[in-house]
Amino acid sequence: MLAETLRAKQREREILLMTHIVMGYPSFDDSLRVVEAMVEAGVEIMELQIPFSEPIADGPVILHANQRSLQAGSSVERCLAFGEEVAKRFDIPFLLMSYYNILFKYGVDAFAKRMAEAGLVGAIVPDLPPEEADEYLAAMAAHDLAPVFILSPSTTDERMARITRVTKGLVYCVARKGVTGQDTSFSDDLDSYLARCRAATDLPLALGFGVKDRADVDFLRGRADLAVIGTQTIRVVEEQGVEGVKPFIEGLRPPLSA
Amino acid sequence: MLAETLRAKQREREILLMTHIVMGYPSFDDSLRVVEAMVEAGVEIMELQIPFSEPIADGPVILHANQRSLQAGSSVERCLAFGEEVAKRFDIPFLLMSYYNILFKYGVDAFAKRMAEAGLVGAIVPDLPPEEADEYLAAMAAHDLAPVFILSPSTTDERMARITRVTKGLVYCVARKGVTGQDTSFSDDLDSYLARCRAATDLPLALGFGVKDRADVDFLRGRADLAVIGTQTIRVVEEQGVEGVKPFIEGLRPPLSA
Amino acid sequence: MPEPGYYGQFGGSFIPEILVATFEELVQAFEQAKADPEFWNTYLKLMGSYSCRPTPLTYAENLTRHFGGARIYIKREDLNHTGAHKANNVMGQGLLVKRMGKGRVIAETGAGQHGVATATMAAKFGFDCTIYMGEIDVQRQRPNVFWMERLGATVIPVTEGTRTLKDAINEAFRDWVSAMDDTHYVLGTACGPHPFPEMVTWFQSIIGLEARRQVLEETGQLPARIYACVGGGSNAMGIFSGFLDDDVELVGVEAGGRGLETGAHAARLASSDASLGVAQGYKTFFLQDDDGQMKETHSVAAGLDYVGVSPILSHLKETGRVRFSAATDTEVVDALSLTIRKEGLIPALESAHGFVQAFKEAPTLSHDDVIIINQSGRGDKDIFTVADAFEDPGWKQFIRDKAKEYDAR
Amino acid sequence: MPEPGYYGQFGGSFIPEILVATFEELVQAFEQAKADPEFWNTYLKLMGSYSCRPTPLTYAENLTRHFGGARIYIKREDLNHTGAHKANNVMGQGLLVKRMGKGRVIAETGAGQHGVATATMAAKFGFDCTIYMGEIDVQRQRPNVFWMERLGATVIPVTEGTRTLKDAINEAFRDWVSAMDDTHYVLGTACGPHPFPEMVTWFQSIIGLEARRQVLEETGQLPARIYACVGGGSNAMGIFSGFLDDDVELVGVEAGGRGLETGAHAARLASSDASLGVAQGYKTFFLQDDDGQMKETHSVAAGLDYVGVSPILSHLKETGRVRFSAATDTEVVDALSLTIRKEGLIPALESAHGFVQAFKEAPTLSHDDVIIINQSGRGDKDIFTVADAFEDPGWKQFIRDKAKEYDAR
Ligand SMILES: Cc1ncc(COP(=O)(O)O)c(C=O)c1O
Ligand SMILES: Cc1ncc(COP(=O)(O)O)c(C=O)c1O
Repeated sequence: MLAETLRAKQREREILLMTHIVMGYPSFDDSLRVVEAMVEAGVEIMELQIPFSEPIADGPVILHANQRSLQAGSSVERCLAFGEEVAKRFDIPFLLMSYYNILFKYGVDAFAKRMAEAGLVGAIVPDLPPEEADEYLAAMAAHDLAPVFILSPSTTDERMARITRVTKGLVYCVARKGVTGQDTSFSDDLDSYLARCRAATDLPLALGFGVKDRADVDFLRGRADLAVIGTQTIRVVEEQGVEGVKPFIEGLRPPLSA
Repeated sequence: MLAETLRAKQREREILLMTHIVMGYPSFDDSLRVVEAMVEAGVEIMELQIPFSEPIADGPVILHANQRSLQAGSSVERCLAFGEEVAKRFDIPFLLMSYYNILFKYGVDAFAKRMAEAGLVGAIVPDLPPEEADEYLAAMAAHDLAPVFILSPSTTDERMARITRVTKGLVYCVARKGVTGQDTSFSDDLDSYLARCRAATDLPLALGFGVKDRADVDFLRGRADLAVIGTQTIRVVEEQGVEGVKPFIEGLRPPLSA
Repeated sequence: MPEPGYYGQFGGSFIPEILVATFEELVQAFEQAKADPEFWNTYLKLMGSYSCRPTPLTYAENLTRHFGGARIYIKREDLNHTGAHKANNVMGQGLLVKRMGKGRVIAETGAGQHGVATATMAAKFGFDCTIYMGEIDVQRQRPNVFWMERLGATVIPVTEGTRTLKDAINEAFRDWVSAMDDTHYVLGTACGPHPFPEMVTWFQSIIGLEARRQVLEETGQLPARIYACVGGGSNAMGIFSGFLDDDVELVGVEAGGRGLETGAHAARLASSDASLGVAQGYKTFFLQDDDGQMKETHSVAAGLDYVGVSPILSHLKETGRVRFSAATDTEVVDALSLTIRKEGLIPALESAHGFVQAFKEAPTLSHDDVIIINQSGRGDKDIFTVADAFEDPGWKQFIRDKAKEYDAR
Repeated sequence: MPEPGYYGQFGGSFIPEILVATFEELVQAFEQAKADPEFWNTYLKLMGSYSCRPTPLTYAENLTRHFGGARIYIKREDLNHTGAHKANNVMGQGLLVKRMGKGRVIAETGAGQHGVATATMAAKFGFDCTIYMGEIDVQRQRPNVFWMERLGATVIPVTEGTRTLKDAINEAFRDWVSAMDDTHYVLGTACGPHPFPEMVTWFQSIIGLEARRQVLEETGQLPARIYACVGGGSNAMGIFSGFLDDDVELVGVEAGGRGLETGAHAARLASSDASLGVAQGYKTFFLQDDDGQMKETHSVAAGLDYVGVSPILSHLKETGRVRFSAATDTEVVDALSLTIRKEGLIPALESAHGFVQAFKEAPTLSHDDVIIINQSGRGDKDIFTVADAFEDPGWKQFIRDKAKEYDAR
């Protein structure tokens, strides 16, 4: 379902944008305004991260946002309520993103049920490999949610097949080694990696880690289906305030009418 | 010769006094005035200590005097000159007291020669047991000086015999374990120890370590031939100045005319 | 048939996809090393010639007399090179790194003990070395930072989170996902994703193998009980390994901190404050809130001050094979004090936790019984902490004078 | 036929009469112990179960490669309990004290190493213990004072003289002459009146006996040269003892301090500044002035900062059996630094003196040659001195912060 939604949008735009926020950073009010600005700027899909105290796969910028959000008192329940609010208010699909312990402590099935009720469409759990995901897959399936798994350049073809078999909605392809928020060199290596991903699945491919400006997005056109803007929007908010978000996002692609 | 001198003095006084100073403490001028006061107060014989940086057999008071004298710049040569001066000026016998290294560095024979020239009558070297003393004994004999050795309560009868065999002038009996300057309990134990010393030699017995007042001296009368006043005169000088010396010494025995 | 890396419901490997290939390589290298008797021989030889293995099993005659019960023996991991059992693990992993052909190692450290051990191993093997250490620990454990730097390691203070051990672990993972081609992450305890719990336990099992041989040689009998402190669980698993199949009671002692009732502790298995969770790559009991966020922990012993615990120990708790208790900071300082005075041994604050429980139980056993305490490390590395715990005025004056001396220059 | 206690013209027993009986008793007890093979066995057993003997002989592969000459082996006395070879001596004397039925021990200490070792032995054997330590050393070496006190010893600061090691020795003698009935003076090195030089050497010879066996086992050959630092001379005599009858060159390395030409050093045998003298109960080379007063000495390593030297070494210098050299403070810090980085070993500042000379000579030897350096102790005890030597700013800031923390409370 999510996959179809995205494919439909791709009829208008060759490359889609998926953006990311850490809920409650710097505040839930700001988070809401950021989502609003992103939707207005034409973002096709968003990841909403529930902060976790041990975000091992995130780089310093998102890590910091996780910590501040928690310090400001954000709870899992508050984040889910926020997800529900934006899902009702804005007409794009929203994915939850968090570490597995958040789901596990909540109860994986209860968590999925709550997500579905909230109108969220799926989840990305970066520390949950398919091998450990039986319970999660069952819960996501039971509630018609898309479990989005991750591929990396070091993932073998065999393993890509295995991972994409259980993935729904889209496949998240990390561009390189490392954590979120570092520069990625968009090069031939990336090309052949994305070709391998493409061969493994018919699902839309979202490329993440290090996409930060129009040049990067241009490069991805024709190679990936979605460009994921994570760390860079947090930086924009930190440097220019919420006002900076819309122009930044709009600047990533040529205007629709063009 | 020294022994005879002392025996002769004992005809006037049952118990003789041997006093002790550290040369150059607090200054050579003061040392001279202390000697003067002691001689005037009737002391029969004196020990002049050449300070040494490592006086292991001395307690805190004399140790301190050694250190201060050295810090004030006293040299072995200056001490020997001082000895010569007092030996010429005052009509009592003077013994040198020091640790063996002072003699050894000077050259043991040269040292003895210099002592003899200076008019000193003998020496006490507390860290030189007879077993190590061949060279010293030869030098002292060659220059007609009295090597005064020490007995202690833990010295066996056999060893007492051996030590007194090489001793000349007088025998120095330490009253107890420990270093100079601590209290000694003048008791029956002391009595039997002194009896053992007496049995070992015909030489006059000087009892040292802890003799500090008239009661102590009274106790020794008839038991020893000389009472050694060491630490206590240094204390008197420190507390009352040189002026205190004469009254202190005079108070140790009944007046001669009595 | 449990999956590899699982101990009952505990363990597993919850890692970002980017690390999967690295872990596969590591698992393979480890399996090959285990299957190759030459590897273990090389390891034994290294530990015998570079560290001081076998470490002695010391009869604590005075403590035995003092408590008037069981005969107390102490396994002397404090005599290892760098002063703790951590050496066993790092040297073992060092050999594995050589086998894998990598040239750089990274590690987390809390107390600094594992950091110094890793930096030492790196110097010996000629590896580049980066150590992650919470900013607070960098401040508290400066002596160890100093030595790590002298050993050629780069020490990176971690300024996020609670700025202590768990955050250093996160940071090490972040480094690793960026540099796994040439880098091995030398995890310091029997925690983390598979194969770390098993691998660290394997290297540390040298303690238990020696101890079993030694206690039989020395006393002709097996011990009634064995006590070991539990931070991540590596020294405990190390000594327990030698006795799992024996009729020997195994006792793990966690940090009771200011008392279990205060919440300021690090007792994951001895208190009911912890719950099952998944973090830092593995599933075990964590001290976490209802949302699954990790809590701050407390212990006088930096090396026990950690939110998780070895999944193997969680399993052994669940099966009842290992009993757990906790020792408070105050009890620890008292036991340390007594051990120093009675035996001339200075256990690390961590190790002293094991002593506390042993001292409570020794009088209730008979002189026919033998007990072993694992002295995982030496305490003289902890002088800043120990002097503070004893509130030593002479020490404080010394530090003040030293500071003045530095200010004057 | 030389008198007992004499080594050529050196040695002897220049003691106050009051101590003669005590020394006779000690000589007798020592002679009996030497004649009784059970005594040595008990000693070996104690050192094997309480300390970590035999200590390893470690091949320094990286240093060997670095210097490209002789193969460098390191005898690891740093792995002893309490961190230095001092343990060998004190535990041996402890057994002797038990044999003599005494209940109290006293000792001098400079760096604090021997004081901690003695206090440890006293705790283990249940003896009362008093340690004399120069006031300046008490200030400089506070960590060791702290541990001695924790071990139950009374530490008495010596306020006379240079307020360092030699004055502590004098003070210990003063205590002894007052209390010899129940007290044994545990002299810390191969100096002092007979039987100390011989007795301390005997206990320390365990180093050389082990090293000889180990080097033959490991390399099949005897070493070309052996290097050891020389303070009083006990660790040097300890390792040399095993090779005196072999065709092995023995090299003692003294403290060159700020350079022999500056006078600020402690080189008694490697410089021409010392002369024959008699002090502290024995005859040897002393750093003294023309009057026979002892001079102030200087070394970055407190344990080498002493005016006298073992009479046995003076004799071995005179016979040409041992060669002597000196290492300056700067050379020592450099050698320490290199050794830490290349091998992950942290020699004590004292021990690092031996490394300096070995590093100078290793390149001139062939790879067929083996040399051994005696690493008499570990350097982490010296952090205050080492951090100062390295002028480490992070360390200074840490101390300042710590002082502020104490002021605030
Ligand atoms: C001496 C010592 N013991 C114990 C521990 C705790 O670790 P583990 O439970 O892995 O043995 C540490 C950790 O730093 C330590 O330094
Ligand atoms: C580690 C170490 N090495 C050497 C020495 C010097 O003593 P010796 O020459 O007796 O071995 C000391 C003395 O404190 C020491 O602590």
